[in-house]
Amino acid sequence: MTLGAQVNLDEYRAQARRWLEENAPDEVIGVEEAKAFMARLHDAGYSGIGWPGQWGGQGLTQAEERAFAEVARDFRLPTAYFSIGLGMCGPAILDRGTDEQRRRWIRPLLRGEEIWCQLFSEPGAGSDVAAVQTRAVRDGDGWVVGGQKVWTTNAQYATWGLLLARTDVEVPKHKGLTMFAVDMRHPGVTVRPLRDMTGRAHFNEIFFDDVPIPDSDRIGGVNDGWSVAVTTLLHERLSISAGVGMSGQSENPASFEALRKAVDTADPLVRDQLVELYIRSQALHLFNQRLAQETKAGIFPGARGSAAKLLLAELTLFQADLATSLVGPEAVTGDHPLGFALSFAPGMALGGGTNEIMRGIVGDRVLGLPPEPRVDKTVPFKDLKVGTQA
Amino acid sequence: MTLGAQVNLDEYRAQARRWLEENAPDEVIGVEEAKAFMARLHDAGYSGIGWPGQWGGQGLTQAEERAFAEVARDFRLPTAYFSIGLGMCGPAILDRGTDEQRRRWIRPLLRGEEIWCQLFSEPGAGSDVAAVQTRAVRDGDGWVVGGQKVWTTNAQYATWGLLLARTDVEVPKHKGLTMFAVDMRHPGVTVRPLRDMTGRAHFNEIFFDDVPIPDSDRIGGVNDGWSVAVTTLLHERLSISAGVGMSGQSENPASFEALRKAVDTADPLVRDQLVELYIRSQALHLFNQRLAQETKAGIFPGARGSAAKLLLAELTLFQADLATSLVGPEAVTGDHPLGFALSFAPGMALGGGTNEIMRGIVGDRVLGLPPEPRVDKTVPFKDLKVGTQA
Amino acid sequence: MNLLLSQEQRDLRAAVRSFLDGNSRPREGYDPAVYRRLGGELGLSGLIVPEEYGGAGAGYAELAVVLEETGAALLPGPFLATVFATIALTRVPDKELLTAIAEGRLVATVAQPPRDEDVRLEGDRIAGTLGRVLGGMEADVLVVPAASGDEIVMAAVELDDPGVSRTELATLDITRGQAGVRLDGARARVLGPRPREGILDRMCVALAAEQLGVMRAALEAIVAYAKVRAAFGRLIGSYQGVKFKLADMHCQVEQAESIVRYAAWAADESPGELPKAAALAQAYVGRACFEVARDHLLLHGGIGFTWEHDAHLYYKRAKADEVMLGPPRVHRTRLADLLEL
Amino acid sequence: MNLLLSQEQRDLRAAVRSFLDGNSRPREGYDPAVYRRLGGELGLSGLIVPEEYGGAGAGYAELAVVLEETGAALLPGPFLATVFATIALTRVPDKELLTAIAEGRLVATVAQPPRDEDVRLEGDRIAGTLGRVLGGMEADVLVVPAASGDEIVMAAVELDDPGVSRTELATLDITRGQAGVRLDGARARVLGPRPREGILDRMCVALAAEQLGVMRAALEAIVAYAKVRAAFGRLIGSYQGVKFKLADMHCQVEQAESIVRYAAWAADESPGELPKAAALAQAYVGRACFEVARDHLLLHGGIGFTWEHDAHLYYKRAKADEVMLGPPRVHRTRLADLLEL
Repeated sequence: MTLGAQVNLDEYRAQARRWLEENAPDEVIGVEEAKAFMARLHDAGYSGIGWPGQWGGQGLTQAEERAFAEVARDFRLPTAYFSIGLGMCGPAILDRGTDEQRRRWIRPLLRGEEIWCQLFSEPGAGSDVAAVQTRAVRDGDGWVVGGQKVWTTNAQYATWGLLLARTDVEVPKHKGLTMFAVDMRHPGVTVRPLRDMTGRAHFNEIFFDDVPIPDSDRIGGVNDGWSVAVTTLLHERLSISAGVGMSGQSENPASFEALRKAVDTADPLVRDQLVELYIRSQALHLFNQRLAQETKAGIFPGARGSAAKLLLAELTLFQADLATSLVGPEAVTGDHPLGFALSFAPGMALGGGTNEIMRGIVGDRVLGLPPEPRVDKTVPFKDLKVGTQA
Repeated sequence: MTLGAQVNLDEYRAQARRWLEENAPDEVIGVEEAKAFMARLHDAGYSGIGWPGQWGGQGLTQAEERAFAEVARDFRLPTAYFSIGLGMCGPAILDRGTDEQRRRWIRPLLRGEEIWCQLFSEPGAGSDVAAVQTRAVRDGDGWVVGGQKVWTTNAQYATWGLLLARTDVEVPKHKGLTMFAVDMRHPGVTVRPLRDMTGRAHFNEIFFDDVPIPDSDRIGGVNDGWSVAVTTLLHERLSISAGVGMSGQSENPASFEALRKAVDTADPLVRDQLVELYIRSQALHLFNQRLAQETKAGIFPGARGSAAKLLLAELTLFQADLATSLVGPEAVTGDHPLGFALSFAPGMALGGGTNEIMRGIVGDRVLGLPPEPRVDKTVPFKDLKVGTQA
Repeated sequence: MNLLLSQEQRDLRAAVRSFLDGNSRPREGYDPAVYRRLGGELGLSGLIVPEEYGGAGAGYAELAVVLEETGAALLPGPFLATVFATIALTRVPDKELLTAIAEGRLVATVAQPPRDEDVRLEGDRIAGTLGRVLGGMEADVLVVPAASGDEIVMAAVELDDPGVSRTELATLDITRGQAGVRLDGARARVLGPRPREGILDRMCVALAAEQLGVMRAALEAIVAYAKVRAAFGRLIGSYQGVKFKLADMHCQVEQAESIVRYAAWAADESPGELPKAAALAQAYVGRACFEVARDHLLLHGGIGFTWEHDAHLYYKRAKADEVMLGPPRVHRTRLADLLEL
Repeated sequence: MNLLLSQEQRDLRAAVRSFLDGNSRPREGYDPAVYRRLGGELGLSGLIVPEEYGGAGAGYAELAVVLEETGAALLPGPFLATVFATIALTRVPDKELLTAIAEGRLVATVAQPPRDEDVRLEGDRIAGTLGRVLGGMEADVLVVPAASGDEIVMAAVELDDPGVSRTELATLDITRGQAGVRLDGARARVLGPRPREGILDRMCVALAAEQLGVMRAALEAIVAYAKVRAAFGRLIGSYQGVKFKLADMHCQVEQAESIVRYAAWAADESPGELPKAAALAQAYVGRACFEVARDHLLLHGGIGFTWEHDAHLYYKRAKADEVMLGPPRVHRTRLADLLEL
């Protein structure tokens, strides 16, 4: 990067900060207000900063995109509603959609007019995403979909869903999948909140009952859906690992900083357990910092990001467990925030790839170890063991 | 058990104690003295107590065998030289040998006249014992052996070796093995001490260079060696798990009792680490006690003994690591006993089945989990990946 | 030392297990009808009540067998609370209360105030605040140590006394309620001076037995699932990543069972060993139970994170149990003291 | 904060790595010829010696790069001892000694007596006993704090002085010797008052860099073996039981590298952060290094238990390093103090 570019970037940052100071909401806002904010953000040139201008992006570079993201951390932007679209579906459409699809979907996505959700996971296809059983069957010029998806974020707000469906059961599982955009407002689509172990509904289940999809809403080739899914999941992993370093540890009641205020450090055993938590937190924090610096320097972390995700999942559970043990009986009664932290903690190890999946990725792709013998790559899907066996 | 039997057993115990008080050596003795002692032990009726009388045993029951073993714990019997013969080779010959073989080998074994060693492991076949590459080739009426064995205890004293050799490479690995007794004094047999990571030689390597074996020394059928090996290993596992409860923790400088005297417990962190060691030691000790009580009550522990072996291996390493960390720089200089303990500790996790093998046994046989897909059960041995690939 | 179950104890286990299978509905809360049958048909309410008070006079070995099963079934309601109160009452025997418990007529609980002087007794009136009382909403009677003049006595308070106010607490473990209890001049009956020792140790043993049941059942659940759930075309139990973890969990259960049997034996037969055995039981089993429950939840994958699946009930029970008698370090420190470290 | 290596640092790493490959023979002990080339061709002896004393004046970031490689290659002999002495000497600069080190003419070491008063200086004569001195048999000069009247000074002692007696110690880590050193009125030179702080922190950083190299090389060795060793007809690296453990070890190496880069950066650029970073480095990296070395040995199976295989050299070096600057709890306690817990 030249000195001139650096100066420009500093100026860009300063402008962004001024705009955000004037426009960013002071508090958490609802979905309609959030959509209106996204439109203003887009008008101001801060939505889709690095996305191609011809489809509605701002046509700038990753440098500006990152600069804005850094500044934006100091504000409460209502981006959660749009995160799936911005982080996964949009990039997948840019990569693999037709020009017509890009024209149709990217600008409304960037302006917050249309919210997207991602429809991959099923009750029988979690870690093993390619085992999806939701069927899309040819029907005249189009398709008809039936089946069930699960763990879907933002489905209650979504206009569109990026749907991975099985279109051929006679071929091995990776080879019979196709990707679609599905209209979430169709009456055959039922969105039901899924209560998780915290007692709250952070996700949804989706049921498809003969939902028609025109062939023009197919993304990528027929039976080429797996490669589109891989592209999409790559974007997901990137956005998770980019988020790892800044994930709101400061708001976690089980974090080192929160916990040191909550417990009596006069007890040397408590003190040493806090030291252990500090060590583990710092070890991961510095690893994330290093990955971020590498990314900034143009070194793509690749599968090493899975190591960071695995470590984050382990730390999240470790600290919630430790904190409740240190605080004792109080922590498990009266809606204590640590009780919630303990209930929520396993989510980090289960969402975005289990710890086992992460260890496999690190072993295979980072260390280059020989693969597990696979029985599922050659068998026709209809003959494969899938999901839970009766 | 009837009351009468109990009374007799108490009397048996008392007699055994009297005999041992008069005859057991006061100190560690050499191999020739040990052989002489075994002859006296046999004459007195205490060698091969539960073994059939017709082949040289005493023809009593497991009850007397156990009663004697309990009493014998208070004495220093020189049984280490004979442990492989008594614990593995002898039982295998009783189970699978011909009457002629039993007649030939059992009595000299029980009288200490002939020492046995076991020749299964090879550099390329440790965990995967069935992958042995040592060949036995038909030669007239007999066989000729070539190859290498490793990790052999007592080979330097042995007259006989129980040898697992490959007799057919055209069939899958388990199906081309045959068991033999090999004369360890033959000039084609070279016994070389194997220095382990402690710097001492607790084991040997054995090289076979065209060593002839008469067919009458074959134990079990041709190509039926694997089933003989399984029988033998079952006896090994039993003798390891029976020994687990009484393994000389009192002599281990890293044990809780030894360590509490060696470190300053005024430091609360040291104190808590000792508590951790106490907890783990007691947990395993009580598990071993429970297994022993079950065995005594006629409940065969089976594969659950592998859990005890795994836990012992982990505890052995844990405590050596903990002890050296607690004691600090002193522990790693000047031939400190904890330095030796740390060097010896991995042996428990590597001998008699690695931790991975033990976890597999517990998973498969105790929990009944589905097996790993096997690629090695159908391929002819000559086409199989074995040992270390160039 | 005896670490094995007798035939009678195995029969007891089978009876309790078979009854709870179908009658324990963890999400539906305390069901007095189920408790009546537990006390009546199975005679569990009076299990450790001495025979002179109408109980079965059984030992901790039998109690451990029962609590292992109630733990495994996540039996909801104040069963453990009444067991705790019974333990206290066997140390300051009270005919009225013990008889009522033995007959299954009385739900009781026990609580320890933060400091001994926090609950005070003047004449027959008691005052003080107890932040968390196990089964406090369901119990009829509370047994509590109270400062009376210079000494500490054990007192019994009827919880429907107008001088008592109770507040239901939210609990992480939804199968078992707790209450905040305020005593404001309620009528109390002195049972006797507080025993020097023995109550907490026996509560530790009882709790460890329940924890053993929780971890055993959690392991069984995930082992069963690993035999039917497929991923990448194979049953997940065939992957070493899953299998080896399950094997380690089995090792923890084996050790926990050995410790529980030992601690129960010590409570029955070797009181001198009891304090150390009890502290060991809480220090090992409490932690192991949570670890097994945690890993059993994680190995279930996404479905284990749902409210509808029972995995989180075990996970939360395990954590609530782990800290019930104080944070783990309390038991470790006690163990260090007893070992004279 | 900078956690990345510059191009120059990567070049340095490549040069050191390529030199050590073949020139580091861990079992053959100290080879002065190899050290001469390390000091000469590669200029490593004077790496952190300030330029005014003829050194390269490089920082801890560069030193860490070098020590990672000497650790990975298990370079035998007194390299780390001389680095430690150089660290001390940069805090009480001495032209004669620093110049000699920079020119590769001098092997030095440093030791801390159990208590400050255990080594006493009277005039130019020094007395006291040092139980364990790293590289004590090979070193020409010992730098040691000594009590002189009321103050503690840093003193330098030539180890061939007739007032010095040295005894070679058996060491668990056979690649690196230690000696017991008795000072019995040997001639000593005062370098200056003992600096208040800064020496031990920098030694912690240096040692952590070596530990990073040890664990990295251990992981590389077992990963390579897992790709060629077969059991049950498959390469062992394809089993999740092995693969998952290797993945966890990789995570430890990634975190250790991050901490070492941070601690080295703090030593160079942010002295205020150094004490905490140094204690963190020893607390995390020391433990992680041993765990990785231990698991790398175990995963080798039987061959890893043999004297001929190098696995035990890594295992023993890792343990010796873990306790070199005091048992692990010392660093944890220091961290707690610095965090004001």
